[in-house]
Amino acid sequence: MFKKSDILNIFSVGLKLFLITAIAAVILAVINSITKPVIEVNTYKKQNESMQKVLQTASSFEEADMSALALVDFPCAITGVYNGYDADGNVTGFAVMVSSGGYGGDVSLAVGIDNELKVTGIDVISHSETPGLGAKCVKDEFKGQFVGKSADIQVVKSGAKDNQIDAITSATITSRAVTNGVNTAISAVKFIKEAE
Amino acid sequence: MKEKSNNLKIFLNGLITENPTFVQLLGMCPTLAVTTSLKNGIGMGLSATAVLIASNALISLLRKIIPDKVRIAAYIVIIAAFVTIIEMLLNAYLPSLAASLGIFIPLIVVNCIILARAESFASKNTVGKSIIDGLGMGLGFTVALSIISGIREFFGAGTLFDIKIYADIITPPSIIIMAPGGFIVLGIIVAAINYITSKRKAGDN
Amino acid sequence: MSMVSIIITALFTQNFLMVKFMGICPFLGVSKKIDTAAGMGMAVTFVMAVASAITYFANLLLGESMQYLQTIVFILIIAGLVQFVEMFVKKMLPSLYSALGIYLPLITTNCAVLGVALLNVQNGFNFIQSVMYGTFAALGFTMVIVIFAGIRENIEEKYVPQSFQGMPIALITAGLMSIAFMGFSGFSI
Amino acid sequence: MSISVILYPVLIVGAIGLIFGCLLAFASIVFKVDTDEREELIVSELPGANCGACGYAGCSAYAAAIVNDGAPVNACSVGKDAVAEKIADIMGVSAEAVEPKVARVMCMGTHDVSIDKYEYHGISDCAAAARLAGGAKGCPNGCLGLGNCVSVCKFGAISIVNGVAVIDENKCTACGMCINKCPKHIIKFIPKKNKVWVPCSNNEKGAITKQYCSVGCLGCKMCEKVCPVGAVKVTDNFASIDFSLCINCGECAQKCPKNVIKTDL
Repeated sequence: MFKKSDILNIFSVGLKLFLITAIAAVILAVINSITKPVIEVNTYKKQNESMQKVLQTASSFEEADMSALALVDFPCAITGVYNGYDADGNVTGFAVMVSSGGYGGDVSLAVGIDNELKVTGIDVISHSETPGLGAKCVKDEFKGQFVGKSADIQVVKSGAKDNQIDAITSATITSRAVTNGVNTAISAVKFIKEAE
Repeated sequence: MKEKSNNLKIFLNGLITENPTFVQLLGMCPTLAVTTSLKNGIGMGLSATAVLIASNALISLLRKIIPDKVRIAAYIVIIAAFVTIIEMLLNAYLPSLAASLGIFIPLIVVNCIILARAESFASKNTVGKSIIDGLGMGLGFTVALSIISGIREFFGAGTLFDIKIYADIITPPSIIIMAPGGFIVLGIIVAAINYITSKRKAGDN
Repeated sequence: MSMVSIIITALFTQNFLMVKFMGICPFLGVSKKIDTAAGMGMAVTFVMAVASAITYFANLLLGESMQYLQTIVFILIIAGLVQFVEMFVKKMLPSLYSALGIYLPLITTNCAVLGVALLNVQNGFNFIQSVMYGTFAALGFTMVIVIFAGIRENIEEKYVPQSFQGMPIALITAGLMSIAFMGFSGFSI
Repeated sequence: MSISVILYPVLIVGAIGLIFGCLLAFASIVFKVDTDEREELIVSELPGANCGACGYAGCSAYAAAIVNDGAPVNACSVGKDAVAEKIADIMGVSAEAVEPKVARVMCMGTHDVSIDKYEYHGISDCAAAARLAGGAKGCPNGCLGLGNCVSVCKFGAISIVNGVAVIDENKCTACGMCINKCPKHIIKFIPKKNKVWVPCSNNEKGAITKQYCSVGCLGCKMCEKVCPVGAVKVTDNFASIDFSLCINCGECAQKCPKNVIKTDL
């Protein structure tokens, strides 16, 4: 049932599509290898900036050893822990990268913690919370509440006392997600300090 | 002269008479989801326009070579390649815009406008006309997106281009920014356009 | 994510149409009558299930270094798959084609199918989870489009102001439906 | 930029392209279905946006509907009149000259000639009544007379006379809304030129039909025998006329023992 011209036709069509896809792949591969380093630099710079913001006392950061955390099951995923060193090289605190499940998707945070396990500052690196509601977690009046707090911070609707913070109005899921992230970061640092 | 007016007609056709968002109601996925702020709306519109022009041009260039049986597959490969290139460039050189456009950059590939224009226009006309059509449709899409996102951002978040207007005075109804707002605002705009065109048509005859 | 929570998120909390805004073009276009809407739903379910399966393997093939090729490979597979299935069903099962096949060319330009493939990768699902998520996301799509078609059929007979007839009233109805779906948000098992 | 960084993507994407290219070409030969070439012509005219605004599931479905079951040529809201003209030339029919037809109710079982199974006091809606054992009327295919078709008819062409819907020929614009709305599906389109039709769709045996309706068709086939052009056929116990063959002679109406067949001569 296959005439010679049919087979020829099949291969010619197949070859044409192969050519189009192959050329597209080449262009993509070339551009990817050019832009890949630039993107890596961008993400590293962005991360460094936010670490700087959350741990003002430190000027340079170095990856801390996270072996102690491997066996502990934390509520939120920890993507990185960095020691913060000040100008003359002693450790002033830690910057912890943590990501916790928010309302619209993952909220990734940078949490600065000093040696007395107090929060020095937090910064939201990326989120997909609802604009106008959950998205308010990037604002300073919400983030500021965490500064100076220590382990297991609670979220309350309003009138927060000592170790509590006020949730963003009608965005309790996001507020709880951020708080869980911060609590996880503090407990992670506690484990690392005990392991030393 | 006839050539000139013909091109202008194609351009205006994309911009007003057959506006992809308000008249043809194509490209609904990004239109409803990304238009939460004017910055996003314009960003999305312009990146879609860039892809639309580039893909229209290349597809009309290759229209004789692409066999009809794999027509859709070939067009989608070309569009997908352009979208990935734009995605890489955006991530490398404009990271802030890339963060806010999120998952919608890859979804430009299946944005019905681009494939619809590729199939109904670019595959049948010369490169020059296709580029103009791409530009017209792209700008029509961008204008439509900006109108919708402007209204939604102003009423829903009380800001415009992230500049606070009445956001602190009264808390704006954030439902307009959320999912349902997109549908309702677009529905009202299309109704208004129907009303205007029917008034204008009544005025003509 | 456990199986049940995948089903619940795919059907309700992250419904592809009402919350994630994917697949709106066919949702508005093909929802004039319940039977065409149901046909579209079934076709989308079939394609999304098969596409989730195949794109899972394609992603394994790409591995870590070539993640940037995801979009082009996925969409190529979906387009090729849909066109092949359409020809196959048109020839081999004409009765099925008359009910289901005519929607297949529409599905290549459906944001939901590529969306589910990309989300499977982003959520890091294994094979079974991907197929489950693809199938139930499509069932969520079908559920919403059939309900919407039912409402639109009813609106057809009621009085609607002249400039609101057709698409505007459909859009506003969809808006009200998505308010209802917001009731599911933040609900998880 | 080592070679493998370029080579692997080209191989993978190219291979997938090649596989699908051959597969689709192979499929288009093996699965060749001879469609009406007018359909392809129409699809090429349509904008190809597959938006579904014409009420069909995309352009190819709409083209098939035009060619096979005579869908209106001007339903494409995107292409508007420009596309409508082109399709009309392809189909060789002028955009408006569709054969005029009128909707008629296939039942005459008014209260005085038919008996009810039970007294119905529910909501006055045919669809609701039809759910209760097929409605109050004795005949399973009879008109329930609760006015769903009346409420849906935008032209006021339908009225309920003594428990049965009657359609006024002059006001009816053949929009078809009543046909979809009737839960018993007994409203049918009949070309205006046909003056003879069988207003009954009872598919039960004559002996049973007699028990609950005195104007029901018993399927006695008298009309089938006497029709000069063989236009009348009795299928599942009731007569139906092929309107393309019928010459409006009215023979069947005279011979029908229960004078069920209605004429408008």
